[in-house]
Amino acid sequence: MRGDKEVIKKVTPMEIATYAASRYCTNGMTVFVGVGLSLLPAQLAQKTMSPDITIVYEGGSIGATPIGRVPWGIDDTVIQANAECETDVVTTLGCMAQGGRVDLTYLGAAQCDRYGNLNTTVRGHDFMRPAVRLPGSGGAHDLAVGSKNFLVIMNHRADRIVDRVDYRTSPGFCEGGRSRWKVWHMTGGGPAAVITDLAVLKPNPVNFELEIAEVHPFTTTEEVKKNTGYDIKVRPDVRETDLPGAEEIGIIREELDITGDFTGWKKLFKK
Amino acid sequence: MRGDKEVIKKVTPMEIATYAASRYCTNGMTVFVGVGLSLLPAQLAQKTMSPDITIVYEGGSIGATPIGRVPWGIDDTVIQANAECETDVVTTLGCMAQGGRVDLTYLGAAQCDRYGNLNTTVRGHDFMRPAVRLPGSGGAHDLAVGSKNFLVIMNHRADRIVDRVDYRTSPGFCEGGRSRWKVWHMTGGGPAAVITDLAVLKPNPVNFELEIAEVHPFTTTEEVKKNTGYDIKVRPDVRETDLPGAEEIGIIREELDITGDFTGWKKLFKK
Amino acid sequence: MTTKIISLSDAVKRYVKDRMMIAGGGFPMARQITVFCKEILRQKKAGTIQVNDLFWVEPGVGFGGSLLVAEGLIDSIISTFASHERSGLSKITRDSLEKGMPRKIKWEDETNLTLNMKIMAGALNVPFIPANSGVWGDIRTTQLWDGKLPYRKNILMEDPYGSGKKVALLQALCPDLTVVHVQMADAHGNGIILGSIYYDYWFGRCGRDILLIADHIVDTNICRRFPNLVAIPGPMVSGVIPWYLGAWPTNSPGIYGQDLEHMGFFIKACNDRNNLREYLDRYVYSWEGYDDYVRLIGPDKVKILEADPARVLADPLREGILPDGKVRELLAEAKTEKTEER
Amino acid sequence: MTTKIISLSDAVKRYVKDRMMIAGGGFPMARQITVFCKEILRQKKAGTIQVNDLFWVEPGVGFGGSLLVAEGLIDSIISTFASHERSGLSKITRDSLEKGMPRKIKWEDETNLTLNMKIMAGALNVPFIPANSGVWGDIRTTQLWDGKLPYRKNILMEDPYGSGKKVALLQALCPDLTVVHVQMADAHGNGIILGSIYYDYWFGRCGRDILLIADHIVDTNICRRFPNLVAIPGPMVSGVIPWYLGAWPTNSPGIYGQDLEHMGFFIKACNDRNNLREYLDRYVYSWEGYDDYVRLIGPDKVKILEADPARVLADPLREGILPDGKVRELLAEAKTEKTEER
Repeated sequence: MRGDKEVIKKVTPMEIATYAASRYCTNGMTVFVGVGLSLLPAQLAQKTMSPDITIVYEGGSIGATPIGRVPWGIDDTVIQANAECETDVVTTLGCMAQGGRVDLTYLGAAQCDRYGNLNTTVRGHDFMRPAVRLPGSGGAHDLAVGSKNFLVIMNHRADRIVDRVDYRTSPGFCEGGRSRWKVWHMTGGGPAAVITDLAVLKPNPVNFELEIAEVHPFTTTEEVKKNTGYDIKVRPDVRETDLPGAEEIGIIREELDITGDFTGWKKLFKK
Repeated sequence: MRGDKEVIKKVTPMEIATYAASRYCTNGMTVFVGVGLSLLPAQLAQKTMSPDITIVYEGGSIGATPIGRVPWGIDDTVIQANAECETDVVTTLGCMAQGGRVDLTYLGAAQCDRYGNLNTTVRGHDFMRPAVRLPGSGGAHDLAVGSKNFLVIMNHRADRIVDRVDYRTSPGFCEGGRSRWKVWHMTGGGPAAVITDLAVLKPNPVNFELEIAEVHPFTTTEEVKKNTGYDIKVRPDVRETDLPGAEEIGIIREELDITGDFTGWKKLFKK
Repeated sequence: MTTKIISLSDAVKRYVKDRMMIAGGGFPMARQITVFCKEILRQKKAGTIQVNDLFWVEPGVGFGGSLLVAEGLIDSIISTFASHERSGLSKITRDSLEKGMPRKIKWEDETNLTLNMKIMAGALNVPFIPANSGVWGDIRTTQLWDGKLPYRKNILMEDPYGSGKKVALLQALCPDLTVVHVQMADAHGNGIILGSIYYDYWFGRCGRDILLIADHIVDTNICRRFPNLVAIPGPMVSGVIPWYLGAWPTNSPGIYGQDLEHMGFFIKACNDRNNLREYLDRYVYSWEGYDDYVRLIGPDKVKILEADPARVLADPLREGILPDGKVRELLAEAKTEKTEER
Repeated sequence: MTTKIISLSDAVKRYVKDRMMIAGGGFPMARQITVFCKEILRQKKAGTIQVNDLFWVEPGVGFGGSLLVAEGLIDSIISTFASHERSGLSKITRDSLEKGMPRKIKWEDETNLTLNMKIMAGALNVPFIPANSGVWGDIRTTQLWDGKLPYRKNILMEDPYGSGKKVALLQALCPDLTVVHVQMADAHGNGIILGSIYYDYWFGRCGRDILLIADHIVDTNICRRFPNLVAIPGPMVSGVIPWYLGAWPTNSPGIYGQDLEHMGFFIKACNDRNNLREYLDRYVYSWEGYDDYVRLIGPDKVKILEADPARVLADPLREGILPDGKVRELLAEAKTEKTEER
């Protein structure tokens, strides 16, 4: 199926990203998810290769399998309706994330810098009077600090994958190198990858700068670089991102994103 | 009934102490109780003049009215059987006691010094190899620090009401004067009274040393002084301790201390 | 035991003061103290209370807080999140933060862990608490206060026990008034929460006064049967306000779901000042009393909201719900008692 | 999901190591991890584990801890209380503390709040936590450790935010192994506690490994019906040991009451070394397997203990209890999985 133009035409960039992100989820993991796009990969993994994961929502729901539809927020009653355990934010973000018991977290972001630091708070440099106010941290900062690893899922534009973020909401590799651990004493491992609608970026193991590791089939390294706000390096072993198979596509469209709001798959079929 | 020798003969010192202690409990109060003797006054108050109190056990039981018999410990199922709320020790001793939400606490003690500091840990001065090991603090220290006031109920002997305790388990007025608040920053008010089988001791409002405020009817100021391990002052307005009435005696013997284990009332009727 | 039941209007009259720090429980879409916020606005308009320049504490500024922002009652916010979940930020919050409309509000930025732990420190009555969050980044240093507010940002400290670890000391936060919407509460103030607890374990233990808004008043005997479901112990609570659907349009798991239709309507209304004015007139100011309030939601809508998948959570407790008549009696008693107190 | 069910003997074999720090949940008369302590002694005697010099953490050294003290397995204790409630101190604890019999144990003295908050700090993965308790008195300064143990006593500090308040910084404590007896747990590790929680909210969130001993294994669906009764979330837990009456002779509210008769018998036996030897031989070492263990308690006694006033607390959950046959199947599956892991 790889490279099959017919399949590529029928798969959206965000479906590719969802599939790529889902593959970081392996059996036995405790996984934190937010809403929207960040909700899909863990659910896709659970329904395919990794049924044995525990999904946690920071509000306190543990082991829930949302029923009826995709949740509108992490506090939606479709989540609350069948959680195994309901607890509080200090337990999820304090004892679990800060306590080093979270294996993987999915985070969204408005901006991401070369070291994987995230901005979800404001656009513009005056926090007092921002150009655009964004939602804010919520628990993202805490999960970025404490989760053993996290994945960022976001759109790839030159003003979003940048040299410096307008506001440093959540830590990636901080100032690069081993600063995350040596200077800032964080317990978690930082971003394992930044997965966008164009590419998969991964940290360089020495300076921890994000590099192009995978490029989605419908685009090119040059296009990814053009859409990146800093002089991003291309890994020597850069490769094409794996495409989801028919099973995964089926689950995404028929079970997880029925309306197409998140992955935009319905647009493929518009005449 | 006051001074009536027939009544005095029929009332035990610990019944007098229980009644005296119960009168500090007024409607609307949140009251912490331990077990044994310290359990009786609050229950007596609740069944007589102050039905509107909330009794808390530090293990987490709130609003329980033990059923069937006097509890064997604060973790007895007769307490758990009908509590309004079950929570944890950080809530009871942290949020409630340390948080300044406890009005009154009943504490027992093996030793009490002139400033109302209590020892419930060891007899002898070598903690590593004590002459006698006692149970220890449990939550007593925390309640002595945080409760708005506390009452001590104990036996009156020269080696128990002393100049210096062998081990400083729970703070009364610390080194006297306003040291409790000025030096040690405690939120609670300290011991309102020390109620023994002989007398009621209350703190001097200036130096906060315990003084004889009331003397039980069957004894004398001289006897109390003889049984005290420091040169205790007698208040100019010293008076005789009030005796419980027929109602209170009835409740103690028929409802609270049916076996007589705590107040020893059954001995009165031995031939 | 003296009842802690109090009517919504009496509670707002008695506990809400000018310039106070108020914390609201729930999460953006869940157990918001909506009706309490509406009553603050209503009484301010009616002149029964004088209130301005509130210092607002909330996990994410949701529906209730937004209404206060819209009417300019809030001076400062300490929060972590400013969005109605998938609906995104309302124009209300954006306008006030980006353009100072209707007034500029100060926003102290926190994370869900740091803010909740500050409340935890307040509940435990200790001046600070250490955390690993809030050490790095702009959240640590953003400091908007003018020195008048009793609040300062994180001091860093190395572990004095020699681990070499650096932590942020988070300053304790203890609101003047904390209000939490719960599914059920008894007259002693025991609050039962079903579904996610969010911040409300610690909110329910922190505040000079803590009020509960309860969809249902229950017999204390149901607390005695399920004492471990009582998330907020009675002795922490100053008053219990009975108000079915008090969290609407947000959810109260076990009782009703979120009203996504109304949320969409509201978000849309926010985009235009005239529409917003109309919305406020209708949904905040037009109604009088409980029956009117429910009529505004609409009986058909109520039925839809009650047919929620999480409704099963409350089933074992439903037998303890006091009938409306009994709740009205309790409210009448409370009224008498309060009058006698004066 | 992979089952976390593990047999008592496998759990002790796998998790109990020489010189480790073990925390035991419950309170002196409630939900003691009795059968776990017995199994440690049994396996040590059988030579299947090597274990000595344990560092024992418990709110009050109760029944289980006393057995370990009696057999000289404990080197150090951090605790607040050394008494079996109204029965007072057992001769075991007194002899070891007063006379060094059978060996001298080091006792680090805490209060119920300071010890629980140290565990809280451990759960939150911060190096210390401030408190108002532990500032004054001998508990603050008593410091028995020889420098080898990773534990130090309270450093005092003034509030850096300028309140002038002085607090004790309590050093975090995180046991190598925490064991909590719960009434019910499912195969995912969700632990349901009924009645007082004591330290177990924080014990259930703190420990390199956390094990539950459950009187009953329940279907996960009952957790989904009562998710707010799950006091210990599954992801915190490494293993669940099914053992009905595992807390005997202490209580497990909702399931059985305390066996005061047996406690009296035990306390009396402690007064004489020969009687104590006999007691240990019979109640710790004589039995083989679960049926034998229950036979030792006696079916009539079990009936009496089950007829407890707190039994109502578990009634709404009883339909979720898995039958013995199903639990045996789960244990057999666990055995196979564990074998395959090697």
